[in-house]
Formats: sequence, structure tokens, C-alpha cells
Amino acid sequence: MIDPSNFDMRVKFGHKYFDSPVFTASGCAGSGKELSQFFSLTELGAVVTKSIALKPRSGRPTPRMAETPSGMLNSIGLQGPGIDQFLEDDIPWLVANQARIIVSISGETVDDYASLARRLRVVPGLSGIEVNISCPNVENRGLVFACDPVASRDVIEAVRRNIGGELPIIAKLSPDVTDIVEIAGEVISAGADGLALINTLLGMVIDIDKQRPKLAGKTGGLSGPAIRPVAVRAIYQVHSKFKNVPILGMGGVTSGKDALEMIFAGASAVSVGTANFGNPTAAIKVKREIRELLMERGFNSISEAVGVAHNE
Amino acid sequence: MIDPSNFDMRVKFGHKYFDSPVFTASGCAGSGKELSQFFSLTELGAVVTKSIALKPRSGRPTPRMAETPSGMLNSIGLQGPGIDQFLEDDIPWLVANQARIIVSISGETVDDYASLARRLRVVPGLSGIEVNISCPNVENRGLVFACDPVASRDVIEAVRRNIGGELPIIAKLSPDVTDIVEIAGEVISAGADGLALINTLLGMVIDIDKQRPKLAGKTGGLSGPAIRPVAVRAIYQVHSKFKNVPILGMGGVTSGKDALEMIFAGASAVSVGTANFGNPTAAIKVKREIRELLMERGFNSISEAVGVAHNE
Amino acid sequence: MTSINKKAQQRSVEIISNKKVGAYHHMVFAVGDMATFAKPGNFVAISVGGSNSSMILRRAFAIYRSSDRGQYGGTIELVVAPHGQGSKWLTGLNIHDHVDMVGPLGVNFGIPTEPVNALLVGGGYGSAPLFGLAEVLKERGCRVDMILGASVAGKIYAPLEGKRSVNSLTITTEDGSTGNKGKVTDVMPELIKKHNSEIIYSCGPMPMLAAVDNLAEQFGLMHQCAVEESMACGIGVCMTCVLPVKDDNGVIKMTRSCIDGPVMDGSRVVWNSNRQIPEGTWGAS
Amino acid sequence: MTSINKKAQQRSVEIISNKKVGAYHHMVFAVGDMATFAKPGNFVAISVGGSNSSMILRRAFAIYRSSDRGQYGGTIELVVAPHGQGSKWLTGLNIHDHVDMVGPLGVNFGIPTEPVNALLVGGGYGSAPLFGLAEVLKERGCRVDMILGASVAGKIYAPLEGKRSVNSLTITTEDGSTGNKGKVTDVMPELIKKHNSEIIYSCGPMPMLAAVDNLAEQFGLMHQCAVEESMACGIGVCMTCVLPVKDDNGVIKMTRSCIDGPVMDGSRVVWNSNRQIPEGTWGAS
Ligand SMILES: Cc1cc2nc3c(=O)[nH]c(=O)nc-3n(C[C@H](O)[C@H](O)[C@H](O)COP(=O)(O)OP(=O)(O)OC[C@H]3O[C@@H](n4cnc5c(N)ncnc54)[C@H](O)[C@@H]3O)c2cc1C
Ligand SMILES: Cc1cc2nc3c(=O)[nH]c(=O)nc-3n(C[C@H](O)[C@H](O)[C@H](O)COP(=O)(O)OP(=O)(O)OC[C@H]3O[C@@H](n4cnc5c(N)ncnc54)[C@H](O)[C@@H]3O)c2cc1C
Ligand SMILES: Cc1cc2nc3c(=O)[nH]c(=O)nc-3n(C[C@H](O)[C@H](O)[C@H](O)COP(=O)(O)O)c2cc1C
Ligand SMILES: Cc1cc2nc3c(=O)[nH]c(=O)nc-3n(C[C@H](O)[C@H](O)[C@H](O)COP(=O)(O)O)c2cc1C
Ligand code: FES
Ligand code: FES
Repeated sequence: MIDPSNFDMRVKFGHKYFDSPVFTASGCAGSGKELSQFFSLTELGAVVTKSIALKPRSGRPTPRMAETPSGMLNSIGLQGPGIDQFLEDDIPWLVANQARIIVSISGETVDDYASLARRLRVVPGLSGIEVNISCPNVENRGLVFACDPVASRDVIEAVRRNIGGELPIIAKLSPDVTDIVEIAGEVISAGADGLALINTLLGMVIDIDKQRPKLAGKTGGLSGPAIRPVAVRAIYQVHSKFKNVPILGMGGVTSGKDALEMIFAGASAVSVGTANFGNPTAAIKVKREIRELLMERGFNSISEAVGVAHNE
Repeated sequence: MIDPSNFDMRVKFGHKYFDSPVFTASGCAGSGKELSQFFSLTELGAVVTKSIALKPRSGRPTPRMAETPSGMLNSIGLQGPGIDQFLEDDIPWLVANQARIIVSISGETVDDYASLARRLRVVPGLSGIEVNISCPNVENRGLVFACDPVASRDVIEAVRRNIGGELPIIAKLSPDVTDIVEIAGEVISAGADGLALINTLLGMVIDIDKQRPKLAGKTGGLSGPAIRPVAVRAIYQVHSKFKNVPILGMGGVTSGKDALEMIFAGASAVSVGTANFGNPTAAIKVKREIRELLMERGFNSISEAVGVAHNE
Repeated sequence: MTSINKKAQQRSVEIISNKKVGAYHHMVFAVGDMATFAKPGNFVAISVGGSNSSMILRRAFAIYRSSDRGQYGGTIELVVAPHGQGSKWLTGLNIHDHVDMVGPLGVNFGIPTEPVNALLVGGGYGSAPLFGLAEVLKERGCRVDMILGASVAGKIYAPLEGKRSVNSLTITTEDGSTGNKGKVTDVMPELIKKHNSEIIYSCGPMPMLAAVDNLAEQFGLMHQCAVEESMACGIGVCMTCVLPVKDDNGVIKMTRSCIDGPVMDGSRVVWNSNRQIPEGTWGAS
Repeated sequence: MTSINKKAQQRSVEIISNKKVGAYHHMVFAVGDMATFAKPGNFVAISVGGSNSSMILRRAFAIYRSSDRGQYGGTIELVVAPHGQGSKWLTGLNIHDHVDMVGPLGVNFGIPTEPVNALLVGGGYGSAPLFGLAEVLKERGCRVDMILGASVAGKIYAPLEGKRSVNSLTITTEDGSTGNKGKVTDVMPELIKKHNSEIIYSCGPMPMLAAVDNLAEQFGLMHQCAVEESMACGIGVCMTCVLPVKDDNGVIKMTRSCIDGPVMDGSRVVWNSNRQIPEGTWGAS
């Protein structure tokens, strides 16, 4: 076995290299600051920030969460301070603390995404943009962008045009579609450098005492280990078709084993989301275990391991 | 509280009444016989038989299953004896044992479904047909019928034409679609008397030691408590739109509480699937608990409770 | 006045006592120097269900008492109601079992710099953090009066040693099975007047806190309350535990109760907004 | 010859002993009259992980011994390898803990009507059901020779009282740490000849069973083997546990190992078909 320090953990999205294949998932790591009391953010491949909109958003009323078997529902409704304050408060802190930053953006119209990209283009210290297209498109009856191949393409094209060639674009897809490979194809041809797979599944819990949906927002996003088989399947299907497009895998990653499933299925890196809630140091554990497990299996780098489950 | 014996457990699909709102899910109760050593099948609303095809099918190679967090993947591949032997062996036994029978059918072409419906039309002792449209359509690049509104409609129309007006048709939908309400609309207008929601979600597990998909068939269907929030959401969405179409809810029902979530969301009855594997008497437990929980909440019948979570 | 505890640790801690007291379990954990940083109002978050658990979220518990030295080194004590799956699992554990604990978390109760007359109001297990608070207040020379309320006698948590740290203790139960029949707010006005209360501290169910705050406002008193919202993470990263709270400029913001709370200035909280974003909230659409 | 056990029960059973023996745990359960119906070759299916478990499927275990009377009433004994999450949970339980057990399940070993010379071949914990079988065969006047194989000494399960019920016991380990170095099939031919074996019974990993069957065929001997396939239900309702087996007419069918097995006629099983449906299988496309 090689010396652990020689194991190559680097991964690449677009033109950017990241020193670790473990990222935090958008919306599951606050502004980064909160986790930094448990470990140094420089341990992460990158902090993916909570999806930010142009304007401040109050988010949805509470209850915003419900625990489910091996998972949870959330309905935060993209609460956030809006891009201005975000750039004023959160980014400088992350930069000062030497964290690698991927900014997740969300919009209600294609123009929103374009404006956000223009704002971010000039911000120093960023390593990428994750485009959360699991948002309702107000110009099309609230139909979620990610559920519509044309809308998905339009958003990514708009971001590509406005962000310039520097920052890698990672398009984050929803599993709630008939054909995720089709959507992946659209966003790739629209200029995405990588894909984030998967966002949450739409779910609902009924409070049997109140006889109403448990969440104030009625439906919510299902995350956690319960959805991991769906994530692994999505990663496998998309990697099958688009071998050269790096995938940021997510959905129920809590351990190195889970991460390995995704890497072998075709992910170049993984994001840790819900697992942070149960274990503030989950990302660090996942990173350590990935290295151990891959070394035990004779790999010398992450990149060697990506997609091996597709070999005949 | 009313006397338990006065609690009205009857549910109706099409013209048929069933004495209990708890059915067994297709493919999760063998031929019925196997469960009968644990309880009398007359306790069930109906036995929904394993989806039967025209011809014998060997099914997929093994491994056919993988346990997942609060769920499992299966890839049985519709193993079965074909309609002839099924009608010769399984149906007479169920009839002799006074079980109510819903036959689940599966096909590779619209014609297959039509032929199956014609065969079943003349069989005495049946109480309904569940049409499993989560099958690859060989005439359309293997695209699953249930993922295509047109194909879904074609199948149900063909079954309706061939089954006559007597037997209720329950169309079983897949959650792996962008818009399940749209598919529901198509099959209802094509003549479905009820809907079975939901079939399994497509998933995958990678065996990190073999570095290959764990299932021989690579992908499999995800079932069990993990998917319950997705099932409840699908039931809620469809019931919102089609209040008068009875829904047979399923997906991770293991207790009366789980069943109540579905009933409040809009299901008229529930099927117990994967829970039978962990607990052979799960269906009986669910039935007992549904009655207890609804009575505690002041209901006098199942039908009063259907969809109450939609009230303002 | 109040400040967030930045000393949170995550560690496997041993149960050294687990006793049923009325409707609750009083549980003691050997936590090492986690105890050193715990202040009244802080809470801990515990993983439940064991290593194969289908429950992926931690459960939050207010710290009842903490002590940084003793037979077992530092200890933290909790009062746990066996309510649902998670708390039943926890209260069912045995001495020497270990649990994964993160703490101390959240904003603690603010302590006045001058001796004042304080009224502490607790509902159910909400009394837990108030005893530790009472001790600190007494040390600072405050007068401490306490009201504890619950639906029935068994749900009043008021251990002997706790009673010693207060000047007066009034108990209310909704069924009258012990103390005064009624709610805490039925006896509050009289006690405020009698003891000349200057500040109110409260902890308990949200409707109770709202009612207490209403009285605090009527009497023009400061009110620090420890709120309880559903928490997925307890450490500020998930945004599930929010409630509408006015900031320094009077702007209502959906504010995290785990990290900007649980202790909050009652007059800032927008009460009774259940399942709605109050009008005028920052970013409301 | 063999027949499915139709007396399956589901019940909560108490652990009355749990001892580590080499790499395994020997566990005894008080099962009431479930024991009465258990025959060598039957298995039980146990829920694992407790009431909040994320593991929703039972684990199957071959019955090592059963006894219908004694200090604790009927008992069933198992030999459990702490392998993954489920079995580690089970072997980690204490005396007086309860588990939910379904059994006895499956087809038992067929017992010849005449006294014959039987060779019993076990791999790893696969030896478990063979000791009970040996006792029954001895009672019927058979000669019983046994071969047990494993990778290392610690994985040979051969308790003293078990040894007494056989005429000879040969042990093989792959690393030679005890007994003969090599595999069970290395010593089989010699023993078959020496003891004039007329029937082979086997239980162990599938590749071992395949190799044993190969020899049984070469020597023209009957071979009853207890197969082990992944089982989701154990009671015949899920179709996950199938393997290709020839029926009476020689037609290959995907056959459930839980209900049409685990004991099968080795000559009927289509071995080494891993991850493929053998050509000619009924219903293959
Ligand atoms: C700051 C804070 C302090 C607390 N202090 C105590 C205490 O001292 N003693 C005590 O017994 N309990 C306390 N609780 C409540 C405790 O965290 C659990 O919610 C409670 O034990 C029920 O959990 P359960 O698993 O038994 O119930 P379940 O009904 O099975 O689970 C409740 C679900 O809701 C979530 N949840 C968390 N908090 C709440 C809440 N407040 N209301 C509704 N759901 C919630 C849980 O994560 C879980 O998903 C406190 C909660 C908070 C937020
Ligand atoms: C008929 C039969 C008899 C058995 N007898 C014994 C015995 O006497 N002693 C013993 O220690 N074990 C026995 N096993 C194996 C046992 O059932 C478990 O598979 C084993 O304990 C591993 O489970 P786990 O939860 O620890 O491992 P995990 O790896 O966490 O789980 C294994 C997963 O595979 C499934 N599975 C079930 N059987 C198998 C299998 N054979 N191979 C692979 N996966 C499987 C389980 O349901 C689970 O989903 C037997 C299995 C069968 C089918
Ligand atoms: C509380 C919560 C908030 C989330 N917020 C966002 C978000 O703002 N933007 C986004 O793209 N995804 C968001 N997600 C989805 C996660 O980033 C991730 O894709 C998903 O939860 C699956 O991964 P996990 O199972 O590891 O959490 C959120 C998830 C949770 C649980
Ligand atoms: C092993 C297995 C086999 C199944 N076979 C079928 C089938 O033949 N036809 C069908 O319509 N659904 C089949 N299903 C799906 C179930 O009927 C049910 O829709 C699904 O599993 C969700 O319910 P559950 O979580 O209660 O199992 C099968 C599910 C499992 C687990
Ligand atoms: S509980 Fe997660 S932010 Fe407060
Ligand atoms: S394990 Fe389910 S049929 Fe055999």
C-alpha cells in the first residue's frame, strides 16, 4: 500500500482543482462559519454555500422539517439574505478563513440566474458556481426548472454567458424527473462543466394527530440515507452516458462506504448534506474513510476509482 | 367511541366492495398460499397477486436484492409461470380458500395487456385487475409504459376494452416521472376505476468490494419505509386533483400510523408489500391498528377518513 | 447580554445515572470538560437509536445542571420526558451505556449585573434549566421566585435540592392534582406584585411562553425565554428551527433558535405566527 | 424425501445463552413449542437492529440444535458469525434480551429409511446444522463421518458434544492452522473410499457446495446440500432467494431456496450460474 500522504485526493471541475473530494452540500452547512468550530474548513474540497437569490427571502413558515425513516423532509424555502448581503458578510469571512468556495445560486426566472452570475463574475476568491435549478419558474406556472429540459438549458446558458469562462459551472439536477439523463445532456450542451446529483426528492409527511401535512409548506425535500440508492442510480446512469463530465455526488452520504458507492458509480467528488445534522464532523469522517477504503483496494488516487463499477 | 364491530372498514373500487382496507402488494405475497400459514387470507381486503405475464418468465439472475437504509432494492424481473399455469394453479387455490383476488398483470406490448384482460374476463372469482405498467415497452425502445402518458393511456384503454364493464381496473403508477398527476389523468380518462400508488423507485447499490452493482440486473426497485414520504406525496397530489377516484396507497406501510398517513392524504385502502418480509403478519397488524387509530380519532368508517388532510 | 456558546464539543459520553422521577427521567452523563463551558440555558444534542438507527437526527435537551468536578469528572444532567421514539430509546438506556453528545449549544440566559427580583416560570420539563439559573441568580444576590406548571402533578419536575435554591415556589396544574388548579399565568400577576419581580425568565411549551410574554409586556418587565422549535441540526446549519424575531432595528427576521437562541428576548419574538410568515418579515414575498 | 416445514410460527423469544466460540457465537433461545417442529436443515429468521432499526429484513440462521424440553422449555440453538451489521447486533445482545423469530422454516434434510454410510461436509458455520443431522442419522443406525473446513482454525465450529455424535471427524483449513491444510474437497475422495460413503450431506458457502457436488457426481453418490442465497423474506413470498434447479422433468426453474430449500438435491442444482440465467431455463428470454 502506498503512503497515505501520497494518495492523490485531488479532483477537478472545469479548470479548477480541489484538494479533497468531499464538499458540503448546499443548505446543509450554513454559511460555513457554524461548522468551523468543529473542524477547519480548509479540510473540505469546498464549502458549497446555501443557495442564494437576488433578494432577501424569508423562506417558508415552520414546521420546516419532519424526520422520516433514515431520512428527513425539509421545506426551508431558500431562506437567505439576498446576494448583496451575502457578498458583504459570508464571502469575506470564508475567504479570510481560506475556505474554497462554490456559490450556489437560485432564481425565479432565467434573468435572475443571469444577474446572479454577473454579480459573481467579479467576486474574487470563488472556485465555482453550483446552479440550483430545483426552483419554481415563476414565468412558467411555477414549474420547477430542473423538471423541464428547455428551462434547464436556458438557465445554464444564461449563467454560462454571464459568468465568463473562468469559473466552473456545476448544474444541480433534480431526481424528480422521468429521464435525468436527458436533462443532464441539455445542461452539458448548454455549458455546464459538471453536474451535482442529486437534489432532494419531493415528499410529504402527514401529522396523524393534526390530520394535516406536517410541514407548513405541505411538501418538502427528502434527503438522507433513504435516498442514496436513487442518487447512486442517477449518478450511474448519467456517468454511463457522459463519461467525461465530472459529477458531484450527493444524497445520503454519511460514511466513506457511501461515498465509494458514488465514486465507483461515476462521481468525482461527493457532497455531505443531511449527515452534518446528525454528526457535525461527518465530512471529515467521510474524507478519512474514502482514503482508507480506496487505499485498501489498491487505488492510488480518487480519479482512478471514478466509475469503475461500469467496467465489464 | 363506537363499538369496534360497528366500525365500517369497507372500501370500494369500481363496483366492488372489499371488507378490509388492507391488501397485500403485488409481488410481496407470493401466490397467497405462503402467507396463509400465518393468518387467514379472508382477513385481507384482497390478495393482489404477483404481476403475471402471458408467457412463463424466468426473471432476472441473482443477486436480486440489496438491503438499503430503511428499504430494499429488488430486481425480480417479473418471474412467473405465465397466465395459463397461473390460472390453473394459483387462482383455484385462492378461490377455494375464499380469498378476494385482484390479479396484477404485466406486459411487454399493449397487445399483451389486451390478451391478458381477455383471458381474465371469463375467470370466475376475481374482484379486480391491477395493471402494472411499470414494465418496459418492447415496441418503444424499452421505455417503461408508466413513464409515458400516451403508452399508459393505451394500455389502460386496451384493458378496459377487453375486460368488459364488470371488473374494476386499478392502474398502478410509477413515481419515477416528472408529473404523476398527468399520468393519473391519462389513465383515468382511459377508463381506470382506481389507482395504485406507488410502485418502486428506480435505485442502485454498488458492492464496494466487488466494485460492481450489487444486483445482477444492476438497477432495482426501491421499496420500504424509506420511500413512504414519496408515496404520501404522490397520493396527496393525485387525490387533490381527482377526488372521486379511489387510490390504493402503498410504499413502506408497516403500521397503522403509516396507513393513516396515506388514508388522510387520500388513499381509500393500502397495500402492504415489503413489510411482509420483515413481519409475516404485518397486514393483520396494519388492519388492527388502522381501526384503533381511526376510532381513537372519532371516525366511524374508513371512508370518512379518506383525504381529510386536504381540508382547510 | 446573552451570547452564543462557541465551545461546543462532540463526544461519546457515559451514562452514570438514569432515574425515573414522576413523568421524567433524570439522567446524568460523564462529559469531561464539556461541563466546564455549560451555562444555564444551553442545551445538548444527542444521537438516538444506536448505530443502526433509522432516526438520523439528534434530539435536543436543555441542560438541567452541570458540574465540572466530582467523582466522575465533569457531568451534565438532563430531565428527559419519554415522549416519542427517540426519547424513549434514550430513557431506556442503562448505566455505563454511551451516547454521542454535542454541546453545550446555544445562547444562555443573561444574568443581570445588579441583584434584582427574578421570577422564573417553567412548564413541564421546561423547569429543567431554571434550577441551574436560580443558583446563579442567587449567587449574584437576586431574589428568585419560581412558578412551575404542568397538566398533572407527575409532570411537575421540582426536585428537593432545586427547591432550596429559590425563595418561593408556586406550583400549578391544570387538573389541580397538586398546587393551584390552573395555568402558570393565572398566578403570575399576583406573584409579580407580591415579590416585586423585575425580570422574568421562562422555559416551556411555546403557547405558555407566549402567554407569559403577554403578561411581561403588561407589567413592563424584561422577559428572557428559552424557546423550543423543531431542530434538525442544533448547530445552526439547517435553518429548520427558525421563528420570527425582531432584530435591533425592529425588522422581523426568521431567526434560528438553536444558535441565536434558545434563549431570546421575549419582547422581540413574534408570537402566535404558527404556520405563517408574519407580514412585514424581511424577505417575505 | 424432503418436505417443507408448514409449522412456522412467529414469536418473541428470549436469549438464554450467548457464548463466543472461536470466530462464532453459540446462542440459545427459549422458543417454546417452536422447537418441537424443528428438524435438521430447517432455519429461523430473526429481526435485527431493534425497534428503530434501519435494517428492515430478517436474517436467516440454520438451526444448530433444538430441544423440546429442558430447564427453559423448548430451545433452539444457533451458531452466528458476527459478519455485518445485523449479525453483529445479534451477537451483541445479552441474556434475557428478546428477539422476534420466525421458524422453523424451509425444507429439512431427508433421512434414509435404511442405515447407510453418510458423509457430512460443512464449511465455516455451515457445520451448524450437521451436528443435529448426525444425531438423527446415528439414531437410525447410520455410520456418520464428518469433514469440516474453513479458512482458519478459529472458523471451524466443532464443539465437543458434537464430535461425539460422529464416527470420524476430519478437519481442513486453508492456512493449515489446524487439521489438514487445504479444502474439504481435497480429503473427500479418500474418505469416501475409506468409509464406503453412500450419501453426502453438505452445508456451507455456495462454491464449496458446488465442488462437493462435483465429487458426489464423480462417485455417483446422492448429495443433499443446504444452499445459502440472499433471502429477503425467508417465507416464500419475495422471489429473491432463487437459484436454478431442475425439476422432476429436468426443466430448469428459478427455485426459491427458502421454501423449496435450503436443502436441495445437489444433482438438481445448476451450479456456477452466478449472475446469469442458465440457458434453457423455463421462461428465459
Ligand atoms: C432547545 C430544546 C430543548 C429541549 N429540552 C428538552 C428537555 O429538557 N427534556 C425533554 O424531554 N425534551 C426536550 N426537548 C425536546 C426533545 O428534543 C425531543 O423533541 C423530544 O424528546 C421528542 O423526541 P422523540 O424522538 O422522543 O419524539 P419523536 O416524536 O419521535 O420525534 C420528534 C421529532 O421532531 C423533532 N423535534 C425536535 N424538537 C422538537 C420539538 N420541540 N417539537 C417537535 N418535534 C421536535 C425531532 O428531531 C424528531 O424528528 C427539547 C427540544 C429543544 C429544541
Ligand atoms: C438459509 C440460511 C442459513 C444461514 N445460516 C447462518 C448461520 O447458521 N450462521 C450465520 O452466521 N449466518 C447464517 N446465514 C447468513 C445470515 O443470514 C446473514 O446473511 C449473515 O449473518 C450476514 O448478515 P449481516 O446483517 O451481519 O450482514 P450484512 O452484510 O449487513 O447484511 C447482509 C445482507 O444480505 C442479506 N443476506 C442474507 N443472506 C445472505 C447471504 N447468504 N449472503 C449475502 N447476503 C445475505 C441480508 O438480509 C442483508 O440484507 C444464513 C443465511 C441463510 C440464507
Ligand atoms: C435542510 C436542507 C436545506 C437544503 N437547502 C438547499 C439549497 O439551498 N440549495 C440546494 O441546491 N440544495 C439544498 N438542499 C439539498 C442538499 O444540498 C442535497 O442535495 C440533498 O439534501 C441530498 O443530500 P443529503 O442526503 O446528503 O442531504 C438542502 C437540503 C436540506 C436537508
Ligand atoms: C420483491 C418485490 C417484488 C415486487 N413485484 C411486483 C410485481 O410483480 N408487480 C408490481 O406491480 N409491483 C411489484 N412490487 C412493488 C410492490 O407491489 C409495491 O408497489 C412497492 O414495493 C411499494 O410498496 P412497499 O414499500 O410496501 O413494498 C414488488 C416489490 C418487491 C419488494
Ligand atoms: S436546528 Fe439547524 S439551524 Fe437550528
Ligand atoms: S426469501 Fe423470499 S422467497 Fe425466499
